[in-house]
Amino acid sequence: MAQVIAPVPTAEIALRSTAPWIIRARRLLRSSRPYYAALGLCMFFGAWFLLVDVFKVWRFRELPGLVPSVKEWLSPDPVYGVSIFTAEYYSHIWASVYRVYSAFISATILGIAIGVLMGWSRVFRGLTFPILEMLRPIPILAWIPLAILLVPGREAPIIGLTFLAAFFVTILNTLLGVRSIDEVYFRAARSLGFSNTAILFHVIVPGALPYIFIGLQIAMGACWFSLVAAEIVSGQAGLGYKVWETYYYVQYETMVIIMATLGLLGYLSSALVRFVGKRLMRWRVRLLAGV
Amino acid sequence: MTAVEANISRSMPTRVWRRIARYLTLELFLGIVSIGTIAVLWEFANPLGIPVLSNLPPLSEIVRTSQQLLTSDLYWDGWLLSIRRITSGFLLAQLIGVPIGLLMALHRASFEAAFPIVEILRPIPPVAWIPISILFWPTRELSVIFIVFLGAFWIVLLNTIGGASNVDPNYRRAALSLGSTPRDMFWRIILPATIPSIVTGMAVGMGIAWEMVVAAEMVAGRTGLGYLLWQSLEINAIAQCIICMISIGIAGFLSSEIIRLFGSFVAPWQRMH
Amino acid sequence: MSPIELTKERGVVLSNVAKTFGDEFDLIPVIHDCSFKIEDGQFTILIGPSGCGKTTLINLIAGYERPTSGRISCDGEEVRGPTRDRLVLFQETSLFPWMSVLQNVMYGPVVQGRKKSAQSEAVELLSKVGLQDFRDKYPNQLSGGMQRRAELARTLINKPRILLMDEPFRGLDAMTRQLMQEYLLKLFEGSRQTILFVTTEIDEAILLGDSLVLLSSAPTSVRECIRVDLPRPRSASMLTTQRYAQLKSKVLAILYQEALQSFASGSRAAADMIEAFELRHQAGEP
Amino acid sequence: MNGAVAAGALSIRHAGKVYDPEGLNVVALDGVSFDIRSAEFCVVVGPSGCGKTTLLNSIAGFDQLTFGEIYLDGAVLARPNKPPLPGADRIVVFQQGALFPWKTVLWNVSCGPIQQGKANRAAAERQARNLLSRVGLKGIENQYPGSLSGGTKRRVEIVRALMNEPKILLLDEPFRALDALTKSVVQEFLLELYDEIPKTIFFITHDIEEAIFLGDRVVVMTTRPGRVLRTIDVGIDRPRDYRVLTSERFLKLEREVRESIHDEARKAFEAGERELA
Repeated sequence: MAQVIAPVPTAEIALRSTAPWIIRARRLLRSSRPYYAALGLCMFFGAWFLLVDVFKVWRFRELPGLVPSVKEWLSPDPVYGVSIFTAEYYSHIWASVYRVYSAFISATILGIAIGVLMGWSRVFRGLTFPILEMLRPIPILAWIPLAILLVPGREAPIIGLTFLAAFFVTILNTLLGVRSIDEVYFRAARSLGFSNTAILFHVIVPGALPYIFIGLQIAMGACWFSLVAAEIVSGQAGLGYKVWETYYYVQYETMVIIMATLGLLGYLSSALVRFVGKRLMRWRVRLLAGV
Repeated sequence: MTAVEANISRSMPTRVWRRIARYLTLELFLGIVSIGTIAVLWEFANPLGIPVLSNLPPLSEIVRTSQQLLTSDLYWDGWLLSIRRITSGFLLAQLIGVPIGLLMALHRASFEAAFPIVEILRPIPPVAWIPISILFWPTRELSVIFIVFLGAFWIVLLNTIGGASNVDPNYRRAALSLGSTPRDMFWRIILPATIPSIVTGMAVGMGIAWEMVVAAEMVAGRTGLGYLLWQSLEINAIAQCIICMISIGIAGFLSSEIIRLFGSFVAPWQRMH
Repeated sequence: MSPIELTKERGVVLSNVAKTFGDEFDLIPVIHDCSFKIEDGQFTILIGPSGCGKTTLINLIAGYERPTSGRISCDGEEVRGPTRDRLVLFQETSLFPWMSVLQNVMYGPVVQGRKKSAQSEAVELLSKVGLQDFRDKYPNQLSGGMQRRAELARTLINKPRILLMDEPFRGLDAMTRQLMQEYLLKLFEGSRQTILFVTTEIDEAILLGDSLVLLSSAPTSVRECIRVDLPRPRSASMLTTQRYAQLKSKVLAILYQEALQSFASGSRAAADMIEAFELRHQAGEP
Repeated sequence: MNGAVAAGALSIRHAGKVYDPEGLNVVALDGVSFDIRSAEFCVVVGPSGCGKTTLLNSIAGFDQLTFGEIYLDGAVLARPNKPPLPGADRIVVFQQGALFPWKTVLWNVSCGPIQQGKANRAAAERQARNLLSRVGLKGIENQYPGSLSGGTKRRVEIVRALMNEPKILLLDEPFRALDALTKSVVQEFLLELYDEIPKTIFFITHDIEEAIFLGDRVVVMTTRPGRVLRTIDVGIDRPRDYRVLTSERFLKLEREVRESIHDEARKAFEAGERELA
C-alpha cells in the first residue's frame, strides 16, 4: 500500500470526521482477523459434522450430531419441545437468568460494601479477614449439600450458592482495589476538606473500581458455573436442570441446544459486565491517541 | 506503627521485644478474637437459639465424628482417588494448554483462527459438559478426569496467551539487537518472561479443578471425596458433610500452596524484591 | 526524491528521514524531515522538547522501525534491521529480570556463538563497572544506578559501532545521575566509542556532548546543530564557566521556543499526542 | 482573588524528628529553626534523606514532630506528637501528583471550595473555569488527567491548590518527574502565578538551580540528621524568566551552594550504596 502520505500540518492533526465505529469496521475488514476466524469456525463445525454425523468415528458416534441439533434448535415444532420457537425454552432461560442475576447483583452490592469496609478500617479487616481466608479454599460446589439440607425451599439454595460464588471474589477484589489506592489521594482529599463520606464516594469507590471490575468478571463466570451444578442437583427448572433431564431422557440434541445457550448467556453476561465497566471507567481511556 | 503497638513496645524496651512484637500484631489479636467467638457461638448454638448455627450439629459432635471418619479407609481412599483424578486432569490441562497458548500468542494466524472457538466453548460451564463427557469417554474415571481437565485448561491457556503476547517490547528489541536467533528468542526470552503468568494460570486452575472434581464425583464418580460428600447428603449426616467440606478445603489449600512453591522454584527472580 | 548517493565515510547519516504512524484513518506525522550526521568517535546529543519524536529517531537508527521516507545509512550501507553494531540503552531498564547480572552481560557473546570467552569477558567488564560483587544477583535486587551500569556492560561487551542511549539517566536521583555522567565521560574519553545520547536536560547535553542536534517540537525536524568546544576531559566544574553559560543560553533560547510552541498549540497539544503515541507504540502495539 | 489576606507567616522552632525511638534511634531532623515571612517564596534544598519532606509533612499534618514546635501566624500549629489536622489553609502539591484520575479537570479544580462548603457547585465551577482560562489552560476542563501531558497535569494541580486560597502553599519536589524543558516552562508558570497572587510558598527540592531560580530565600540543609547548613537571600528581582539562569549573580550563587552541598550529598550517596551492597 505505497500511497504517498502527505505530511499533515501539525496545527490541525484532525482525525477523519467519519464516525469511529465505521473506522473500526473498515480497519477490521482490512485486517486478516475475520477471514482466519471464519476458517477456524469452519474447521470446528466441519470436524464435528464429519466425526459425528458422517463417519461416526470411534466414540464420537455416541454424541449428538451437528445437523440434527441445529435442526431441532431452529424448527418451529421441535421433537422434544425445545427450540427457539417454544415457550418452554424461554422459561428455562428466564429461570436461570433470574437466579444468576439476582445472586450476582446482591453479591456485588454486599461484596463491595464489605470489601470497602475491610479496606477502610483495620479492626474490621482484622476480624473478618481470617474467616474469609478459611472459607475461601472450600470449593463453592462443596457447599451444595449443606445448602440443600439447611436452606428451605427450592429457589433459595440455588440462589444462595450462586451468591456465594460471586460474594467471596467480589469482597477480595474490592479489598485489593481499596488497598491499591495510593495514599497520596487520601492526603490530597483530606487537605482539600473532604468529609469521610466524600472520601468514600469520590476517592475509595472510583479508585477501587478497576479491581472491582476484574472481580466482577470472575464472579459472573463463577455464578454461571455454580448455577448449573446447583440446578443439576436440586433444580426444577433452569438450564442446568434441563441439561441433566435431557441426558436422562436421551434427548441429546436438546442437550446440545441447552449447552450452547449456556455458553451464549455466559458470553453475553461477561460482555455486559465489561461494557458497564468501560462506561463507568471512561477516565481510564488510553491517552489522546485514542487507543 | 499503630497506637496499640506503640504502647506495647514502649513497656518492654528490650531489642528481643522487637522480634516478638512483629508477630503479635493487631491482626493476630483480632483474628483470634473473631474465630474464637464463632467457635464458642457454634458450640452453644442450640441452647442460645442462634438462627443459622443452631441447625448445625455442635462443634464437639463434628470433632467426634471426624475421629471415626479419619480412621475409616473409605475416607482416605477418597483422598487418594480425588488427588489422582485432580493430578491427571490438571497436568493434562497444563501439558496441552501451555503449548497451545504459546503457539497462539506467537503465531498470529493460529490465534485469529482458534480464538473464536475458545470464545464459544469457554463460557460453557464445565459441569454442563458432564453428560457429554459420560457419553464420550468409555470409563467413568476418564469422564471425571476430562471435567477436571476442562476446568483448568481454559484458565492456563488464556494466561499463557496473555503472558507471552505482553512480553515487554524492550526485552525483545534488546535481544534482537544482541543477535538472538528465533530459537534464542523463544527459549531465552519469551518463555522465561511468560512463566509467571503460566504459574498464575496454574494456581487459579487448581482452584477450579477442585470445584470440578467435587461436581464430577457428585454425578459420575463412584468414589472420591466429592462422592463421600454426596453420600453424606443422601443419609442426612450433616456432621460428615461438614468434615468432607473442610477436608476438600484443606486439600484445595495444600494444592495451591504446592503450585506457589513450584512458582517460586520456577520463577525465583519474582520474589527477590 | 533524487537518489542520494550513499556517502562511504564512517558514522551514521540520516537524509530527509520522515516517519508517520497510524493508517489512513488517524495519521500522526512524528518526524517531518530530519537530516543529520553522527560522526565516528564523536559524542552526539539529540535534544528537544518532550514528545518530539526523539525515541522514534532512536528506533529508526537502531533498525526497529523503517522510515516512511528518506534514508538512514551506517558506514555507507542502508540500515535494514537491528544488529549488534547499533545497540540501544532504553529509558527503562531492559535487563532480563530472569537472568542474573552475569548471565545478562554474557547474553550477547553466548547467542553470537562465543560461549567460551563469554564468561571471562563478562567478569572482566563487570569489575570495570564496579559490579563484581553483584554478578549472581537478579536485576531487581540492584539500585537504579547499578542496573544502568550492568546494562552498559551488557552492551559494551559486544563492542558496538555506535551506542544509542535514550534518556538513560532520566529516572535516577540527582546524585546518582551526576556520578553516572562522570562515569560515562571517563568511558567515552577512554575508548572514543561513538555515542548518540538523547536527553532533555541541557546541562547534561553540554557537559557530555561534542555536538548537539536541536530538534523542533512535533513533528520533529532539525532546528540547529551546535558544536560544543569545551575541552576534554570534561568535569562537573565546567558547568559554571562563562563559555558554558553562553552555550546554555543559546540552546535555551532555541529550545524554550519549541517547548512553549508545543504547549501553546491548544488543548490537544501536539506534544500530548506524540507523547501518547510514542508510549503506545513503545508498548509494542502490532 | 488578589485581596488575599496577608497571612501565612510561618516559624519553625527546633523542629526535630526521631524515627523508632526505642530501637535504632534514627534522627531524621535535628533541631531545625527558621522563619518564613508572609507571602515569601521560601525554598528548602538538600540531598535525599535530609528530612525536608518530614518537615513539609509536619506542617501539612501528615507527619508528627518528636520535639520542637511550628507556629503559623503566631498560633501553635504543631507540637511534639500532636500534628495539626490537614486543612485547606496548608495545601500540598505532591511529588508524584494527586489529581484524581477518575474525575475531570473541572471537578478536580472546583472540588476544594465545594467540599469545604465555601461555595455551591455553580459558583465554584465558574471560578474554576475563570482561573483555568486566566492561566492559559482553557479547553481542557472536561478532560481526564490521564489524557494530559506531565507539564499540564502539574499546572492544573497548582491551580487546584490556589483555588482554596491557602495561607501556605506546600510543594514537595513537584517538578521532579518532568523533563528539563517542560520543567522550565512550568517553573515560569509558578513564578507568574506567584507574582499575580502573592502567597507564602514552602517549596522543597534537591535541584540547586531550581531552588535559586524560584526562591526569595533558600534554606540549605545537611544530609541525615537534617540540620540547617546555611540560609541564602537570593535577591534577584522579579518577575524572573529563564534568562536569569545564565546571569552573573545566579551563577555565583549556584557555585556557592553547589560547593557547600557537594560533600554532603556524597556522604548520603555512599551511605545509600553501602546499605545496598
